[in-house]
Amino acid sequence: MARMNLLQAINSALMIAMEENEKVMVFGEDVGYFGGVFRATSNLQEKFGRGRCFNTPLTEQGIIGFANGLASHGSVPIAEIQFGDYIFPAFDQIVNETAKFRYRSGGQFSCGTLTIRTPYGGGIAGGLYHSQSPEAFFAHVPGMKIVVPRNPYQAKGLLLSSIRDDNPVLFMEPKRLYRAAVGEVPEDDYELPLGKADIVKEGSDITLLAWGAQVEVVEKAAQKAEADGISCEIVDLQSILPWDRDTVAESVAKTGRLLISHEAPMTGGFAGEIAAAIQEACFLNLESPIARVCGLDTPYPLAHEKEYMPDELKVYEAIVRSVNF
Amino acid sequence: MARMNLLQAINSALMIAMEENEKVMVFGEDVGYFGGVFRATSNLQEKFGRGRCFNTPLTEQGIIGFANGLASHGSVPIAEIQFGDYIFPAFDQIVNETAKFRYRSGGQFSCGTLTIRTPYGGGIAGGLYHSQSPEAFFAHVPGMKIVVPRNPYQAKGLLLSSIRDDNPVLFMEPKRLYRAAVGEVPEDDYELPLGKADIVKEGSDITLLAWGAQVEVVEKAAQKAEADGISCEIVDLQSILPWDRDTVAESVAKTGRLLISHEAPMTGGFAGEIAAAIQEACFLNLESPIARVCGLDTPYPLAHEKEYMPDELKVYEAIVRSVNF
Amino acid sequence: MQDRDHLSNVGITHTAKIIANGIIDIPMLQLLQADGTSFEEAKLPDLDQETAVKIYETMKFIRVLDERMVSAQRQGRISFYLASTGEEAASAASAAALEPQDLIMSQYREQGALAYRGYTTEQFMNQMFSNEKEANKGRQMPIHYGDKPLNFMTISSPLGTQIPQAAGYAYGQKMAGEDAITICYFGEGAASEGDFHAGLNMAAVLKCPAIFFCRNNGYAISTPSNEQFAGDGIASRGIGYGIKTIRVDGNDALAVFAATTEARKIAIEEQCPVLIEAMTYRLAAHSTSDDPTGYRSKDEEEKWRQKDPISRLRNWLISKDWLDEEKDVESLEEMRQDVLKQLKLCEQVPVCSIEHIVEDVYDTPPWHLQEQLSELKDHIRKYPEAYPATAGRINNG
Amino acid sequence: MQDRDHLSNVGITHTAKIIANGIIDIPMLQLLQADGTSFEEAKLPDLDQETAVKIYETMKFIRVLDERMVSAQRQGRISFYLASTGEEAASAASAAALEPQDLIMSQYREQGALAYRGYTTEQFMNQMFSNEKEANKGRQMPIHYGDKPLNFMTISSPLGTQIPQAAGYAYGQKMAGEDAITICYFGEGAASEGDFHAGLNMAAVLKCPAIFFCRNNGYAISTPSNEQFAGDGIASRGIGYGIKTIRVDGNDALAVFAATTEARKIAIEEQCPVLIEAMTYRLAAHSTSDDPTGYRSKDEEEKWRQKDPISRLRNWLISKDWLDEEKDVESLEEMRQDVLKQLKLCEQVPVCSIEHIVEDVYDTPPWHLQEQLSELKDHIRKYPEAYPATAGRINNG
Ligand SMILES: Cc1ncc(C[n+]2csc(CCOP(=O)(O)OP(=O)(O)O)c2C)c(N)n1
Ligand SMILES: Cc1ncc(C[n+]2csc(CCOP(=O)(O)OP(=O)(O)O)c2C)c(N)n1
Ligand SMILES: [Mg+2]
Ligand SMILES: [Mg+2]
Repeated sequence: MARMNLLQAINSALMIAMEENEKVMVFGEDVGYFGGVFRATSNLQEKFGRGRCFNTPLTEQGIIGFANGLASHGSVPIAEIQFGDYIFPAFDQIVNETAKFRYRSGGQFSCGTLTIRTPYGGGIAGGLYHSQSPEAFFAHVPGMKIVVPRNPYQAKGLLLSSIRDDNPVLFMEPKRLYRAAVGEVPEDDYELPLGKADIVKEGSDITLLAWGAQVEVVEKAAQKAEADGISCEIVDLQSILPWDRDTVAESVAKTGRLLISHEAPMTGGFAGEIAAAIQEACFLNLESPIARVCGLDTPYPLAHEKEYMPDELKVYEAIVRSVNF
Repeated sequence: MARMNLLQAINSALMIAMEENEKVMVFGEDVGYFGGVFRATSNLQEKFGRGRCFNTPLTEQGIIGFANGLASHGSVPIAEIQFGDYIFPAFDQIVNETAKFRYRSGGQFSCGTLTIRTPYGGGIAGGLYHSQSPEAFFAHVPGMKIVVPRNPYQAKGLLLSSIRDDNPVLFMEPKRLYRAAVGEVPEDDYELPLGKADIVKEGSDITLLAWGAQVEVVEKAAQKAEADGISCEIVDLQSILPWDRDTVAESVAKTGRLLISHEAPMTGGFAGEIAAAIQEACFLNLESPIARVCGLDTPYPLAHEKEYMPDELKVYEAIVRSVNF
Repeated sequence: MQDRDHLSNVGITHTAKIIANGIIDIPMLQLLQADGTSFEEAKLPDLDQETAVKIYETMKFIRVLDERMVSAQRQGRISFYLASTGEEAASAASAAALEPQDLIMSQYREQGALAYRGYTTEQFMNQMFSNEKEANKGRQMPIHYGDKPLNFMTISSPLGTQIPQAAGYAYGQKMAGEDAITICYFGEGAASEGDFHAGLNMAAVLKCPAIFFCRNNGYAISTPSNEQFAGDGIASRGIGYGIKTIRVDGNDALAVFAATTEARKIAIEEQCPVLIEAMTYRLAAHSTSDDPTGYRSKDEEEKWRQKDPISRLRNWLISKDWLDEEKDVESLEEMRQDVLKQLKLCEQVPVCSIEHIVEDVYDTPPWHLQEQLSELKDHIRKYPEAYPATAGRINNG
Repeated sequence: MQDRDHLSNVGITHTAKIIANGIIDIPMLQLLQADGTSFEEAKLPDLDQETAVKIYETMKFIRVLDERMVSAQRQGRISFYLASTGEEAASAASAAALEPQDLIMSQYREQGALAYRGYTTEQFMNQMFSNEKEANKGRQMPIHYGDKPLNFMTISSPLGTQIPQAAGYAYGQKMAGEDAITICYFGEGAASEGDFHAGLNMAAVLKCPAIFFCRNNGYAISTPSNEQFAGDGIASRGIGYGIKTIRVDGNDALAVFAATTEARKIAIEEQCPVLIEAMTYRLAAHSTSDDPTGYRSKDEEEKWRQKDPISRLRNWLISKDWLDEEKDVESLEEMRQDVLKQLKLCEQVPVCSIEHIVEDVYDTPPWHLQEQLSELKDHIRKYPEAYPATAGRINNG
């Protein structure tokens, strides 16, 4: 075990994957010699050469197009999109190509070996274009897996699983926690299962569901609520697609209440999908409406970032409202 | 009044808009001399000249980028994307640019005059890439409006409103109905309001909610259910964003049940958002879980299209299940 | 850290002269005249009789297939077709210059390349009837061929997406030390997509052993090439990317073969991309959904019919005594019979059983797809008459 | 229907010669030598003293602003900054060649163009403090300027998106019969985006009166231009699009002015696009988040410091007797004072009131945004200490 921040945990996973399999290649904007603008890919080029870790020209659609081809060849591409906000030029390559490659060819060809890494999320004074949380866009794309870790330990184990999983995975890294989240992480290889939610804390009155950096926020809100005598169960979804409905439903069957929180705008966000599925699965268990505490339905603002965010106070208020329904 | 099919109704709206305002320009792939692959833009170039109705090079990101610039200049662009399946290369221009133009500039500049027209939907043996219903992707984009007509009359009135509305509108045309849907349409100018759902048929036992070509499907299912003595209220949402929550909630408060049906894959589809919002608004009214009858969570298949579709039989079955819950 | 100087190769001028279009003229390689005799100055490629005849037979076969399937579509037997009439040399002769281990990524009008590789009439038919014998399991519209054993990547409809993919695939071949390249076909229309720019630039920078083969056939559906670009075709763009480039007469099978042979040699030896622009003409309608009389004249088409690549090659073969005219007529008839026979056989083959609807989305169907399948099967069992294609074979799983 | 012939301008060859890189060499226009004297053969542009001095003063001001704001960022007074050190001539001198009615679309390193247009120190500061006095309402990060009265389009971070937008805007100007063009700035890195390809090609085909101005400063963050493209810079791509093109020394204000003047003339008179590639060097770090010592040498930077565009122009002005050296030093100090003063004033200005959070998403806030605002206001009223920037001024609406 070693103390690592989230970036170091990711770097450690990349090192292990590249050492283990020479087909693994890491590329994207500035990931080469420089090691990435956040330094997640530090030392990879030095260690594995320019052939296996390299800068690409500045074109996200090109990066993912190239990665799709490389994956279909049987290589194992790990493509970085510098910010989640800049993944949209690659949307067609992901939605129409990556995700549909296997299906359209009857399993003859696939992009199963592909992993796309990208930092996402706000709270860093980044405004419209360095703060977005685009997971819901990809949650509507059959064929993709989406994974979001909440801390260094999850990050390393989930990233290793994502790289080795034979399906294309979008791996979203909460950049607010890159250096802020520090924890014990095994230096060796380990995996954490995809598609499984993690019960962070058990409780009996309400289930709080979040992922990535937002888990910390609901944890703080839960502490506040516990001081009022409300017992919160906290679930980290971890995988957005496919998501672990059964674990969530079991929790809600027990607590009778559900609150979902994410930073992305409410309308069309993934909380909507969860709420729809859980009201169906737990119709007779629910004691109050499923609550969503999310970003506002506006672009992500700068000067009003604090007001925009679904912070612990807003989550706390929603817990209280739900319990007092 | 004249009998028109859906294409003719759209053509008529375009004619009126171009006659009225010389700033209106229509462009896209093959929309010029040829009049579009579906012929929605027939005769526009002939009538208004190549400057105002023209072919573009084959680049969707370019078409929308160009349209954004033209809109921000104060012209009134109506851009066609040949198939909804090919809108994804323009995703960045729509999500990061069109939708955020006004907000990021504090209202100094905007793409408010832009209308994007695109045919969408299945049932035409189109397989993966001529069948998609991408509305949910855009429903998560604050700043956009999304409109889907169900028949020629709605198409003309809603399109004229969309063109004149001072917000960017994605206008999605159910291509299965282009020639199949025929009805009485005023030859003159008229508008139908954006953001308003339309109660197609009143009923008391369950609310059936759909949009575009799917309205016809739920209508057929409703007929079958009525034969069993189940009274169905049918609501056509018409505007996906912003959507008319109050009309839907009022209907559900009355009927106590809601079924939502769309062709797009279930997970992450817009039915999820509606279900989430309505379970909150109508928690105490709901007598059974909100049901979703949607496309499967797969790419849109060809050989199994019939099995994939949320057809009237599937909707009917879900109505019965909901009422017998 | 080595110092960089991005001006090291830049010359200096002191006069503000704007460079206009036309400073480079990229000529078109032509070896055969319209009547099939070769130009005097022409240096013909090293092409043996067997290969030459195979190219010719492939082109002939494709012409037969195209004609037959356009009719089949009109008869309502298949839903869609897309012919390559007039462009057969571009795809067949380029494929002939490749090795079997080279990967082919095609746009959709390169049935000639596929047939050259050995895709059988039956395989063509199975794909077009999207039946259960087809390797792609009938998931896409007709003409979206794909066959792994033949190293022919399954076609996808969104235009241009295969261009950066080809760069990536070729990079994989290079890193794996394979003696193989990737060829990527696309139209001059698709070359307007952003993916074209991304793909060619990446291939140049990352030195990917790929041939980018543009069929410039003058049209993208109804859009003529002068509304598609304002420069000197697609070839002139190669220069901007620093990619070795050649323009060739796409209706001249020998020229196409020569150019592609040379391009493959460079791609392998120098491990770098090469761009080929083949000038041709889409004599066919864009597809069976299209009617070109709406946007071009019969006269214009007629001029190009005179440049038919098949008769041009035939004449040359005859002049070389490599082709027997009588046998040629016989084999045409045989091809027609074969196509008709397979058409009739394959249209009888059922589509895949319903389980396949959720397969290949992921490596294995996750819980939600299993749930959806099981509901769907229950539903089909309840209403078998509504789902005739699958109800008959539904299992009890 | 006129017959088309897409081969009408194509020459013929009978030898399979692959065209390699380097067949065209695009020279770089240079008028001033490094010491500020002009080349003998150079034909200098028609540039009056007033304009020349204004260009110079703008460059000087930007240098001062950049230095001050980089420090301000280090002090934690602003969150982010991005300097244009070494590249001031490219933006200031090009803007000087335009008319006020021309629209400027910039990438983010063109504060010189904005200052030349008359954006005040106070406006710069208001933007960087995202306060309520700023025209964009503080919605974006520092340096995302935009000002409608100055015809300077609000900057957006996603790279390259403004390129097809510029084509569209220029098309609008043309259709409206305006005596105006659009200039679109971007870096050589951004030119790798698909939007670059789409934008330039559309501008060429649709004959849009726009200047596409590429600052090739050798780097895109850490990525040197030889990992960005393999061709002859960005200028060589213009040929491929059939766009008139010129390459210019971006550190030579006179050359930039001359090239842009000529480009604007062509764009207006011929109603067509022109591409300018200005060769320069990013002496600054990419932004305050960047540390270039991680990827390039001090030596390399030093070489470029010797080519400083400001001293080059200063020397020329002095040689023309258009600049008083003493006053030059004084005005530098005045600029510094002015910047410091405005910095101190503007950092006190509050941000917009909370109502603005839902404005400008649509023309008017729809029901769901009204609902969200009203809940938010209730929440802030309940926890005012948690939202100090807005709680103090919350109204009771
Ligand atoms: C991204 C995308 N946009 C639009 C289309 C619709 N479309 C299909 S073929 C075609 C024209 C292609 O022209 P070209 O590339 O020149 O090839 P050709 O048909 O001439 O062989 C268009 C616009 C598509 N398939 N994909
Ligand atoms: C679409 C997109 N991808 C990535 C980025 C992150 N990014 C910001 S600036 C930059 C480098 C730009 O280089 P260049 O265009 O050469 O301009 P310069 O900074 O040299 O002036 C990158 C990669 C972005 N802003 N937008
Ligand atoms: Mg073509
Ligand atoms: Mg640069």
